[in-house]
Amino acid sequence: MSEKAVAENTGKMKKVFDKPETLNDQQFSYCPGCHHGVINRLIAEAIDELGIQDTTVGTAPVGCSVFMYKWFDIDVIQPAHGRVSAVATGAKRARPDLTVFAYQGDGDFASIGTNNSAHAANRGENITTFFINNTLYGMTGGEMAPTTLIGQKTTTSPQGRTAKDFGYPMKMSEMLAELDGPTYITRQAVYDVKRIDQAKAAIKKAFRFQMEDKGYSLIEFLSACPINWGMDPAEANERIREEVEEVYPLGDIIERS
Amino acid sequence: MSEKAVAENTGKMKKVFDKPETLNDQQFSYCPGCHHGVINRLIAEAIDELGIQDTTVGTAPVGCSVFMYKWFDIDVIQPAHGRVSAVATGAKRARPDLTVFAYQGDGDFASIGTNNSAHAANRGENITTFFINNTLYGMTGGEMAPTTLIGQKTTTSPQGRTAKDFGYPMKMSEMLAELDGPTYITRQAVYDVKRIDQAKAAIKKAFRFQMEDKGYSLIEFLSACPINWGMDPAEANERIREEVEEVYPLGDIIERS
Amino acid sequence: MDQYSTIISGFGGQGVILTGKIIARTGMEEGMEVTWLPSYGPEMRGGTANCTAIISSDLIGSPVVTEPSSLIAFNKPSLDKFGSRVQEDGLIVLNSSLIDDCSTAESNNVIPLPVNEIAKGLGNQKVINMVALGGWSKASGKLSLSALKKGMKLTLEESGKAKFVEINEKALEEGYEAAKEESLASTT
Amino acid sequence: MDQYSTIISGFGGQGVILTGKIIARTGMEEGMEVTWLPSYGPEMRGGTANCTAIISSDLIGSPVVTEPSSLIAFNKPSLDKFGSRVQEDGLIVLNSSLIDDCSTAESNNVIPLPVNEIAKGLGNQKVINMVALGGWSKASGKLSLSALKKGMKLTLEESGKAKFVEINEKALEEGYEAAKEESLASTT
Amino acid sequence: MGEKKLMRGNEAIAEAAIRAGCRNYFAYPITPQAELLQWMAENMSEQENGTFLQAESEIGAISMVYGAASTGERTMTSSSSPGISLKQEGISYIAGSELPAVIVNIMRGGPGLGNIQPAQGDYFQATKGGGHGDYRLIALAPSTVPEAAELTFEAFNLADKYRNPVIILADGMIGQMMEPVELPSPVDTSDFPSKPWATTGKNGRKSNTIRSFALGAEDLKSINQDLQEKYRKIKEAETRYEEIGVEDPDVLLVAFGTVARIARSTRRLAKEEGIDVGIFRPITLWPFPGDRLSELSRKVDTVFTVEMNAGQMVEDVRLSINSDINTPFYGEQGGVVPDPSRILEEVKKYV
Amino acid sequence: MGEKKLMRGNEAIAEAAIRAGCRNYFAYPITPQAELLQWMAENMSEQENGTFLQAESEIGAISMVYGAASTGERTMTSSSSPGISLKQEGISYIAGSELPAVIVNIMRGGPGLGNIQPAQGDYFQATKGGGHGDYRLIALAPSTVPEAAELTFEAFNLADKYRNPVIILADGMIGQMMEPVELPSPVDTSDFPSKPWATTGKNGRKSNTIRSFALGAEDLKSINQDLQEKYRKIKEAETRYEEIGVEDPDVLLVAFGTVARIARSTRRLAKEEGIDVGIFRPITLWPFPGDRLSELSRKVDTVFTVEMNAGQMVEDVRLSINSDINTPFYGEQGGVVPDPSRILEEVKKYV
Amino acid sequence: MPRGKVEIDADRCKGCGLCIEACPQDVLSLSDDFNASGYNYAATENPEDCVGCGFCGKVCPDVAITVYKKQKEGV
Amino acid sequence: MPRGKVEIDADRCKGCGLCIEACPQDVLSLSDDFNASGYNYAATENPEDCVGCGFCGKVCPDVAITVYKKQKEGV
Ligand SMILES: Cc1ncc(C[n+]2csc(CCOP(=O)(O)OP(=O)(O)O)c2C)c(N)n1
Ligand SMILES: Cc1ncc(C[n+]2csc(CCOP(=O)(O)OP(=O)(O)O)c2C)c(N)n1
Ligand code: SF4
Ligand code: SF4
Ligand code: SF4
Ligand code: SF4
Ligand code: SF4
Ligand code: SF4
Ligand SMILES: [Mg+2]
Ligand SMILES: [Mg+2]
Repeated sequence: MSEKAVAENTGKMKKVFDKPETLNDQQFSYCPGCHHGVINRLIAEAIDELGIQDTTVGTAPVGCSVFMYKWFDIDVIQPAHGRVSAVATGAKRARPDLTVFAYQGDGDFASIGTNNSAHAANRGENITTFFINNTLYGMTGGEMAPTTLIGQKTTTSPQGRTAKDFGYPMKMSEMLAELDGPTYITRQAVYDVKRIDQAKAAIKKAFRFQMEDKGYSLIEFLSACPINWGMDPAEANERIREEVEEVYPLGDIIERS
Repeated sequence: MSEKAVAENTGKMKKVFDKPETLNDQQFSYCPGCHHGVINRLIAEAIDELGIQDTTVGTAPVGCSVFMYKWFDIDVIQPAHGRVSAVATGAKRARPDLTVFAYQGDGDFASIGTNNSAHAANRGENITTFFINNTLYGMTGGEMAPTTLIGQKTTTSPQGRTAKDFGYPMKMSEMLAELDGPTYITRQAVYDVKRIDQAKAAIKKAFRFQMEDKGYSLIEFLSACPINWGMDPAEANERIREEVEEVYPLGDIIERS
Repeated sequence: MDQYSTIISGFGGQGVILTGKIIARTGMEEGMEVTWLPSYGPEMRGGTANCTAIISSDLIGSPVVTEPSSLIAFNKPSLDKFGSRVQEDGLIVLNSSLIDDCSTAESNNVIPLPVNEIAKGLGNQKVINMVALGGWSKASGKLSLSALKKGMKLTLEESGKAKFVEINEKALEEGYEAAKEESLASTT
Repeated sequence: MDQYSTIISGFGGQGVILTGKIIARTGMEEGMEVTWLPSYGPEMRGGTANCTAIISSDLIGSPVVTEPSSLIAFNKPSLDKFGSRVQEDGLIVLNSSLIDDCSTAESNNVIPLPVNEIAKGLGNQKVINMVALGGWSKASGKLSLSALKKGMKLTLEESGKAKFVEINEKALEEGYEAAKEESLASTT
Repeated sequence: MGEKKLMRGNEAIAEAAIRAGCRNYFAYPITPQAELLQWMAENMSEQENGTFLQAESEIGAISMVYGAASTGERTMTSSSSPGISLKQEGISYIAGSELPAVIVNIMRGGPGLGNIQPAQGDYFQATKGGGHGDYRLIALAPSTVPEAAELTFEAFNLADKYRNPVIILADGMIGQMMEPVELPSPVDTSDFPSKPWATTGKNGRKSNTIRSFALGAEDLKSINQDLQEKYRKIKEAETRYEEIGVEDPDVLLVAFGTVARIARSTRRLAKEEGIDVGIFRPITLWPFPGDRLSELSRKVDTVFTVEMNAGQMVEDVRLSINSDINTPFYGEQGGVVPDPSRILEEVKKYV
Repeated sequence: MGEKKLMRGNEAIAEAAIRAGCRNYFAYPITPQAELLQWMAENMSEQENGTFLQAESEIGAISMVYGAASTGERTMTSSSSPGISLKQEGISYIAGSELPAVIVNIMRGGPGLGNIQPAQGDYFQATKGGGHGDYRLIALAPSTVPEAAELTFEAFNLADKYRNPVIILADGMIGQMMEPVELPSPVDTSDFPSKPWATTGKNGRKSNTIRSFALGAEDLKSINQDLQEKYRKIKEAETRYEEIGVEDPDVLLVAFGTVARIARSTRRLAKEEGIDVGIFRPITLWPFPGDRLSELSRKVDTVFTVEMNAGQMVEDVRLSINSDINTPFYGEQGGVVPDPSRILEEVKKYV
Repeated sequence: MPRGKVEIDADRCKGCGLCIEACPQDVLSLSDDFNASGYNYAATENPEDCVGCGFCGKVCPDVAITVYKKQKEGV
Repeated sequence: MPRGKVEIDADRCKGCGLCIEACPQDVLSLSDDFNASGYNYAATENPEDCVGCGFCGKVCPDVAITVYKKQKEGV
């Protein structure tokens, strides 16, 4: 709930929930029921509440969130596919006074960009990374990602992913937690109100760590892609709870300070 | 000790140790006391003893081992810097009947090639990877690697590596062990006879796993680079025992079957 | 006939892509030169999808068409985008279930069909595209109903959807009939 | 003097690179145009290292020299590689401590110096290069002993090795003296 | 030749590759070539020893190609512009190591992320070498879907024959559009010539090495000379083009790929206005059919180049012909496909 | 201008960058440019807000450049041929996003791993676009160590002025050799023009975006048109070259970088034999000084191009001048540095 | 008088239905009408039951909902 | 008669000294001579003490050592 909004009243009614200021009026381009939208809004709310809209630079991935610059009313850099962590590193190193976040899909963060992701983590870059794991490539039409579950059908695993041919769902968060660089790694979901509230708290914590110069934070989100999962939005939520969480359990993985 | 050699006698003396057949007469181009040489020989001995010289294809990195094709009497592919795991993947996928190994320095495997390394591991590619961790870039003149120890002086960390600026010694083996793909991950050293014997046993085990179609093996070697460490070979051995092992403990990390 | 081009446009999910493929497939079966070109990529997401099918007696140069011979428009944005580009005396088949304001060029031959209602009558909203295609067949006269039925059948069978052939045949027929009446109406 | 080029060659660790730099540095101090070009990369490992220093009154075109005016050879492979390329009437300073077979072109002015022994005499094997450079100074006459001393001093100071200046001065002097005798010997 | 099928360009290329005996395909998804991966995902695993592997990245894919091609097996990767840029180091290695491999670029609008619409902005990259060093790809530019299939099939033969990478340079329009295709019959892979250079395990023979490395300058020079010699041979034997109405045209129009088929529409429109527009269509962009173009250019005052870029092939056109002849250029960029009538307008300025 | 120092080319470039106000340097080691990193490692951290970061890869480095340059700060990366190939996608993005940045390529022998000796095989890549799409780098080719420093310094000004990446195209010889250098005095970074487009936090103003993306074809076309317009301006204002004895030479020799300085030795040798060899040295490889070359070419029968590659710049030479003039080419490859007398031998065939 | 109130921006709404699932009071349902993008958007069927809990707003992926809540006296 | 014997290929040896460190019998030492590559190579100073344990060979990074061992009777 956007705390900023608390002041306004309509008659005896008070506005208790509204679009955060860090979002402008542009409509999202996401499909119906896509969790990118929820996550975008939570990040915007966190920025509002921390009062850092003027000093935040976001980096948006090539992926369904490529249009982020359209609806976030902050400065945004739009890097090449997979390079978001490295680009965020460059921006933060050049201007340590800015709050820099990296927003990355699983194709971006965990496939083509694994090298840049892992080394930003290992160096403990003082950035905040949002890693949106929807178990496939949304934008390009639903291909297999390293995070795709075993048995999951995608356009490039039409018979369902097999471990033998394509390996295992890649646990980036657990993997990166083995490194000494990261300060905070957590896995969140946004399929219900409780998870949404927790996710937002995690986002704020991660931003705060950056503002306190504490180093690298990673928030992985289990995210629904109803259209490419071939499900309606409610079913997609259900799939996360029932199947995806089984492979990628929610919760904090490390927190060091 | 090369078992193949057991048969030959000189007078009453029997040859008990000799250059393995898989090596030809070319001299190594390594510096005096460099462990690459020991590791090369152990691999050649393992190939001899497993009788797979005719069916093995090696992939050599850009790095001090770039000349491997000169002294290994097996077919060798010489890929681009960092791409060894992916190239080995391609060769093995095309010809699953061959035994394919990837030989990679720490710059190769753990820096520029992290993406390819991690994904070959995650897919559980049925290849054998030798990862030579000498805590810096040997060939190019001793630059810092992701594996460089904190405080270690290199040409690109002239004041010694600091975690703040350059992050932490990267524990590739531990990191990759978090993935479900790998079958066998172990860390070995070759600074004394006992370690050398253990290392060779590990090499043979890894090759055997591949021959049994069991999937991805990784052997990390703590390797001395006397010239760039500014030490004589004996001191360099000592450094591994005293300092490097502290950060990168020896032993098996995972073994699944 | 030299070359006859059709743009089919609507929301994602309205069967736009398949409609175009069936035109091309049918043309091919009839021995014509054909091309089919979709709009593609993320702009399809939540927006309009469209494709262009050309049938021709000669080799087809550009598969891109700025001024189509005909348009099948399933929704208002589609009509807005392409309506004005249709050639003089060209054909516009439009979905009158979703489009109220049918302001198009006078010179066009406009066939409004309530495809959603007709499809509802058939018990399957998914066949609105075949209803429209049936109408297009009648109004354009470029591919016969029976040829389209065959083309549709082949197309569905090849993508493993043979079980939908029957209902789609029905839809083609109903659209064809409705267009008959509609052209009658517009001439009276 | 138009242009005077020197190739310095030996094993890694024999101070080849530094010797060339000191020639260039000294030339620069003397107001000449100079270039210095090393061989580089992994072939240096365990093999021969070499570099080329050119001093000239005019702008220097190519810093690569196929036929050097002079050669300082610290070991046999170096002499084998470069000896035959030295210009007619050119100078060869060679390390007679390591090179027995001094078969070089007759037309060359050859100065064999037992630099290892001389350096041993000075109590520091690291200065064999300055011994040779002293000899080169005498035999070539291109840069005076005092100029080289200054150039060496500046070079060492700039790389934080000021404490070695003294011993290296000694080595330059001894080399210079040894070459005197050697040239004497070769003329008698 | 088999039956006629209505296929997308991307699908036709994929299927032609399989029929050409390609059994190793490594790629990373990107629009507008995603259907190529999808086709391979569905059909490659049904082939004996067929490998479809979605790589971790385009660099992973081109490296896997390097490894698979080293074993002598027919191998392919595909991508679109930004992904092809990522492969440049790998392509330079493949060319330097003289490995046969087929690379497909379904070009889109650039530079940078650009967009996913058809474009021809990667002509320079494909023909002059986007990677480092002196090397050449054989660059084939189909202008229809059936030709895309045909050239892909042929690409594998050329690659094997010359031990050289071949690039299929098409664009989003050809990748996405459907046309009727008559597919070639599958080759008998046991007919392939032997590849004694391949790393297949030494098995009795002298050991083989695949590399693009020669520390000594003279060694690397001689490797380069061999490469240049090979390129000369390819130039002589493999240059291809198509000509339409080039006997005595008013204007000679030069275009490749998608633009060349649009030029056909322009030619028709022009005829209606009494203008004779000849079309010269390079099929091999490298080797560029400059000699033939030079010949043809002697009959005209104007050689007009049209591309979907800011002027790339036009340099090869100008290099080929006498500088006295007019060589205007018209280009569209950013995914805009030039209109036949717009081209005619431009052409008319020169008649 | 400060004191004279004896410096390696790599060091001089690094120090000149620092003095030009570059405070962000990201790179990955590679021979023969390793000393550039080393100099930065030692000296950048002593600068206020100075960042030296050894990236995980060349792709990491160019991406960090993208990020740092987006904030408007002066930023550089350096590498050698294979590493530069890896940066091609990133370079296309930087050009497409109109970010100022300096890229140094200390070229070595190719293709593939090649070797580490000096070469000029990346001319095409640097001047025609090794990445995808239509874009241009300003390409500066120093031929001495002092000039390498000077052009590096200047590169940052050009990059800022045009919001365009600038590449310093040198080779292993220039990177490795030492010459006396007079370094420029450090700039006052507070004098830099403001960069209202940079992503520095919106802080009251409208929010900024750095991107190379435009989904609509017409949008991307207009971005491309703006780019082309900018390139025209750069061509007009920034073309640079050096001429030596071009008044009435027997042969006009065209060469850049290392070869141009070797050509000076050739000129001297030729003079001894009574032959007058003029030298035309492009300093900006892009924009190529074709107009001036065209003028000069009218006075001679032969314009002779020498390069350390198989013939790359020679295409721009030929494109610039009338096809009636002889335009022979002589090239060395693989790290072989051409000998002054060998060049003369070739030249003599045309006098 | 209801304890809460929601405003739904019908043009932003994509008819995903998640707000409907999330509402503990069954206030919301999808309309039969299409909006400009062709979606059946969400609307308040039982506005009087709204308690202003904000759940619908929180789960909405398209930020289409504004929520009001009746304030306690004196606040 | 010694129980073992080693042959050192002086041209392959790079004088690293690791064999000397590894030898339990102090058989080996570096020669004062240089080989063709400029290294002081390893040589057997006390050949009679060699037990043929092979340690020197195993630690040698340049495969410069061949080791022989006296065989037990009857084997
Ligand atoms: C170098 C490069 N390779 C591939 C692409 C094509 N591409 C665009 S987005 C994307 C993946 C999107 O998946 P993900 O990162 O998981 O984001 P999502 O859309 O699922 O949120 C790919 C492969 C590209 N633009 N650039
Ligand atoms: C793309 C590319 N980048 C950089 C280099 C330069 N390079 C050659 S070897 C090497 C690193 C060697 O270090 P490592 O992999 O640790 O092997 P080592 O020599 O230490 O055994 C580098 C950076 C290259 N050849 N190619
Ligand atoms: S494709 Fe999937 S991830 Fe992308 S916007 Fe649609 S639902 Fe969201
Ligand atoms: S530089 Fe180091 S790793 Fe390379 S050969 Fe020498 S000692 Fe070995
Ligand atoms: S505020 Fe609560 S009660 Fe009211 S509509 Fe939303 S979810 Fe339902
Ligand atoms: S959650 Fe939002 S987008 Fe979905 S139906 Fe409700 S209001 Fe519409
Ligand atoms: S075999 Fe054993 S005892 Fe003999 S020299 Fe070698 S290490 Fe010493
Ligand atoms: S270990 Fe080998 S290389 Fe080292 S000194 Fe002994 S024999 Fe020589
Ligand atoms: Mg995804
Ligand atoms: Mg290393």
